[in-house]
Amino acid sequence: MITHFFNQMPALVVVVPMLAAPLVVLAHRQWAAWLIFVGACWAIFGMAFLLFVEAKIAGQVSYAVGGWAPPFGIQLVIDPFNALVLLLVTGVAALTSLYARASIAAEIVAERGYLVYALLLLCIAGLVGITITGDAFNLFVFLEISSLSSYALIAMGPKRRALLSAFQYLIMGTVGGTFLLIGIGLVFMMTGTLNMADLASRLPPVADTHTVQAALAFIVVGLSLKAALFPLHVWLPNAYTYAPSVVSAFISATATKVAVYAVFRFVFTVFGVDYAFGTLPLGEVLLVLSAIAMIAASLAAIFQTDVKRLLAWSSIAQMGYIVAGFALATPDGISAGLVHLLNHGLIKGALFMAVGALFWRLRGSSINDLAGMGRAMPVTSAAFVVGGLSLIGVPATAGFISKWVLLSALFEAHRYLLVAMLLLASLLSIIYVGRVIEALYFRARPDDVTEHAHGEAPLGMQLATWALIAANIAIGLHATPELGAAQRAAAGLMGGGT
Amino acid sequence: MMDFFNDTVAGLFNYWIVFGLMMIGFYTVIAHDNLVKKLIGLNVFQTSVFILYISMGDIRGATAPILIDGQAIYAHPLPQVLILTAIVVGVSTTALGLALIVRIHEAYGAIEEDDVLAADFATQDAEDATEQARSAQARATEPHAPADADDGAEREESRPS
Amino acid sequence: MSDWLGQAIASPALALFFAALLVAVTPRLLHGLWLVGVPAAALALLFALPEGMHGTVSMFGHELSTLRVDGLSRLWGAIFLLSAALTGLYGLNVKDRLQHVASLLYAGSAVGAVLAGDLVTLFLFWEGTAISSVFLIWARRTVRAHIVGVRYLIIQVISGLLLMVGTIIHQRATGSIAFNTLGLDSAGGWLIFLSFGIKAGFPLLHNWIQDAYPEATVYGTVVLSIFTTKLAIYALARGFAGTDLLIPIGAVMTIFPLIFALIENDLRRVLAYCLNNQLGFMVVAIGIGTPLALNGAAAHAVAHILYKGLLFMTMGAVLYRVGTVKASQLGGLYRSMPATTVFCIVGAMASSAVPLFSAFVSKSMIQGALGYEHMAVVWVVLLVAAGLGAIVPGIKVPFFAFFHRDRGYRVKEAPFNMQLAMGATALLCIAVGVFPGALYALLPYEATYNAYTLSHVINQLQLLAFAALAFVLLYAARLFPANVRGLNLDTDWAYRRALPALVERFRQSSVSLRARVMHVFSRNGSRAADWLASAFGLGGAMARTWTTGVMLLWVIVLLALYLVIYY
Amino acid sequence: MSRPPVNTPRLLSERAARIPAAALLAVCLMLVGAEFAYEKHPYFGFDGFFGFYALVGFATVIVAVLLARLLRPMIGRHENHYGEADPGIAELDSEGPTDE
Repeated sequence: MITHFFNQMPALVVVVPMLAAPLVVLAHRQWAAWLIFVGACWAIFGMAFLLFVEAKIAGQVSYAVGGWAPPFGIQLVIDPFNALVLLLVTGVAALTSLYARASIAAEIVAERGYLVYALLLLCIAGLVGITITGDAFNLFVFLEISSLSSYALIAMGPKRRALLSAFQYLIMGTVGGTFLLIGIGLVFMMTGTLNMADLASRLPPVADTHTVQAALAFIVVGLSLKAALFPLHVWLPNAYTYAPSVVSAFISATATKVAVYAVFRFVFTVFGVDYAFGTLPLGEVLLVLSAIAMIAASLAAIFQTDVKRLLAWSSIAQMGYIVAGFALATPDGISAGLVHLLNHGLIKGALFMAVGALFWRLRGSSINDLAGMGRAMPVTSAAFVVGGLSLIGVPATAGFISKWVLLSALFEAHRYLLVAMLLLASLLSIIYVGRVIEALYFRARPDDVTEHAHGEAPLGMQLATWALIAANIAIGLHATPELGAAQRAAAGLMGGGT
Repeated sequence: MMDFFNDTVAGLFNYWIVFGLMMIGFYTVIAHDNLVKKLIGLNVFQTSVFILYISMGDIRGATAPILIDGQAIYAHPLPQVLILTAIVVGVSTTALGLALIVRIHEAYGAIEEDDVLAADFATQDAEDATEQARSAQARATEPHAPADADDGAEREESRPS
Repeated sequence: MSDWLGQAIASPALALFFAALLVAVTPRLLHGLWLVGVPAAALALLFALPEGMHGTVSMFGHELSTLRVDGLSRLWGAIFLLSAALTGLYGLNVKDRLQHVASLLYAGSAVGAVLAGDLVTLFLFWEGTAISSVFLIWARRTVRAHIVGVRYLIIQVISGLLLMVGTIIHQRATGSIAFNTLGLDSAGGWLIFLSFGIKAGFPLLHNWIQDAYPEATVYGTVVLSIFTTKLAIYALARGFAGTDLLIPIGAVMTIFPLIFALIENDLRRVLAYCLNNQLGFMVVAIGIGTPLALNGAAAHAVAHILYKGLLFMTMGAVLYRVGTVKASQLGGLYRSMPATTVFCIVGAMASSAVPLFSAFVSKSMIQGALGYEHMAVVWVVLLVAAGLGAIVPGIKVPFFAFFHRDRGYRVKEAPFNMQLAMGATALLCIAVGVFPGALYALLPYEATYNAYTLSHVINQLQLLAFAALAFVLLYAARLFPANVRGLNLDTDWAYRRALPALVERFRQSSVSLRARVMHVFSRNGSRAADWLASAFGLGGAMARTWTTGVMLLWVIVLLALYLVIYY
Repeated sequence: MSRPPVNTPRLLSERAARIPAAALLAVCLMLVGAEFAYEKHPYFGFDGFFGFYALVGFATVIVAVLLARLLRPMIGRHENHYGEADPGIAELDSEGPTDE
């Protein structure tokens, strides 16, 4: 029985949230819906952890969906690379489930609250599916599941601008998804297979054709859209700003990260390092774009008046960091990119959660709204400060570890210009984080809003926020396990891809 | 010349159609302001990809992948299965998009992107102005000279005039 | 795992961090215990630690040695902890928890940095000092303090980033992250040198000191004056002892800040300039690099922390009671604040290196080392600086604050705890001068020196007395620069004026470019025009929502880019 | 609270201030006189000349102060030069209240 459960775990990670979603809709009542949501999220987090351990021991866990052996059936694969991403997605989901109750109760009309849980579950199922699938077309399907649910989630935001943001995201996301579909179709045309491992072995003989080159271009552009890689980022600031707080927190921590994962899953595993970075100059293009992203988006963040939007712009800059790491295509670079992918998920999740808690209290998230909240909500404000420091990359936080390994990798690859860009961007991040901290602690509360602006956020929100903050600090203080895992993953990608 | 025509134009005519549809769809999404038209453009764009898939599964002289006596050659079934899934995705997207358009129309009274954006910009500008005014006010009311209230100073005021 | 815990917990730095936590959560009544008691206990702990490398921690692939106890680090750690206790006492009456937490974190980081056995640990604490100290400036809670704080933080973080990059390069080149003599042979060494140089206030890199220190709170400025710059001196002594380049750099540092100090009106800024000048003495000594010179640098750091801290404390007391430390508004305070006056005079005498006061026994070691090495020019420069140092801060600060023209302030004497702290520091300044043996015994290197030779005492007195005479004559002749309200330009002009002006000019030109682009496109009636035009604005382009069409245009552009590159 | 008149004794301008000044002069003379009483240990040679330290101390201050006086018009600016001064000061014209 137990071994049976273990054997089915890769499928269950996807199936549990997917089946929980209709359950939530059936349950309908707020608390019941929430309980199912919490149960499902923590269940898959637990399974993800077990899978992570299993993948670490065995090197790879493979599961044939429906018993159809790959390459004909759909295969789920958990290797050291995506096990980490899976852990991030399910971990953030588990914490989001704690956070969600109070936040949703405050921001969404009561009758529709359960729908948010259902949509979140679908989104989680989609993201988990993207992460662990070993089948190219299956990846597209999961991508669309997560995308469709996130369009709907964003549209549930309290302001009417959420609607247009969601619609624009829908157009962009669909175009991105369709590009991915075209790309997959083109490689399928050349090889007759959709299994990623099988693709990897069948592509080299036909790699010199324009079809395969075009396929790579379509896949990279399509997924870059989802990953908000500069200059395809424009949907992101609005989407994150106007979405409900819990959605911003979850999506910012996971969705773009998973998309980046998917880009590099294709590039490294399917097309291979030598092809994408040796034969074709993909690395150069990505490095240039990520360098621009770091600076331009950081500059934009400085000018924002809304903290959520500020964080959204900072996310775009940070995506530049992540992609820069991967695009180096060296073992150090990949592991640095992966480390920052995880750390940034934790940082941004924590920051958006903290802002959500402030929003819960204030009904607003402009920097002026936050003035003087350091005294009114000390715990939440402290969480924001620690998260902000991590975002800057202050020692003893996860952000510092990222910065360090990224810089090391860039030095190793002799990319001195990028080093300078990264340093400049981290200076810029001081300015925008500093603006928020200044408002929180060194400005007085405006007189007209004192009546309702006191007292901390509910326990669930604080717990989730601080759990992410604690993860940040834990990684900052003891990064060896994370680095080790990232290095194993990088080694797997470099070795397995070619 | 004829060979070229046969190979590249006539022989690949379905790909040309795919290409044409794709461009038409894309152009519609870019050029039209009306959100419904954008969605239609998106549909055309997606449909072109469906045809691309179907085309690649086709074999000259083959039938549909159904068991028929005496017919040994049939088209590759997998792309068709895939496209069934993709069509589902496309339909869902369209439904969701239309739902959003309905709500946009309720909220803004318009479904032209320019109008909606203009309304958003107006809100945004108003908000920016409010925020700037608030910042300015906060700056003005904040202590410039050190109040030193936090230093607990107990000054006997005796500054010379 | 368990053994590093045991050892790393024994770190005095952690003790201070723990104290910061206690201050944050316990009632105010107990703060005295944490602010004064914990640093004192940590001091005892420091001396209880055996010499050698402790606290080995494994962190992201590096073996860090977080606790290196040897002569040099122990001396620095000791003076840092001692002054942490003294400033804790000085700040006891401050009700603002934030300042206490920040100062303890700051002191802890500084001690941790001094005890760091490798560059990575050094960098970690180096950043710690930057981040924690800025709160002492922001805590003044004025608009200007916030702006100044951001400037300060950016410069500090630049120093940190240089150290980080330098460390990475150094580690790649040598395979080691040990923090020993680094030298200027490699790019990594240069970057680290520059990083230390920023914090040590090298000429042209110095201005953050004078910009930021006078804008912090009463308590904050005292704390700030102690740690960052002296930490940099320690780092230079550890990494770049005997680097010849330091000698001219230090020599310049000893003179030019004093000229600025002569015409500065804000007395805390005067002290900040003088602080810069005293750092020059230490930098020269490190550049010489002989055991005597390094001992001199260490001894002078100790003496300097005490008397400069004392001077900042007295000016803090004045600011606290009067509300200003502008020389043009002060005068005659000796009637109201007699004890503070006495302490200020003690600090001034110690700073001027009057025999029987602390700087006399330390500064003369540096002069002596220069003499033994026959560096005549630098020797004269330092002598000149010492003479001028008798005027600023030696005479200028106490004279204009407490004597001069009575401005009519009738204020209370400084609070008791401030007086206590100033009294204790003043006593230490005298004790070091009278019994130099105790200090010499703590010095890291083997070198004997006796400051109290008859000729040396008389020479020094001659120098100081005639400098004072010159001041009196100049003052009587009304040639001494009057105290005028205003500010003086320094290198900060570059980033406070020139850089913003440049940006503004760029923005202006881009706006006009934008207008031109608009013009061209509006004629053609293209839809993309709006976007292209706004893209040139700095804030505007990025802040606006784009239409879906424009977003998709970018998709096409990128796809085309890929395809073109691939084909 | 008693506020004495603002123009209380200024050093050197009043008789009371002359006493410390005279004392300082006396000390200086004594110190120069002491040159004869002890053996010098010059490092270089030029520092062994009669009254070398006295001369350096005196000349240094004179020269530095004159230099500073030259410097002030070049770098001295109004307190609100960077636009960061406290309100109230910003309105002051550049000739603020001075000593003399």
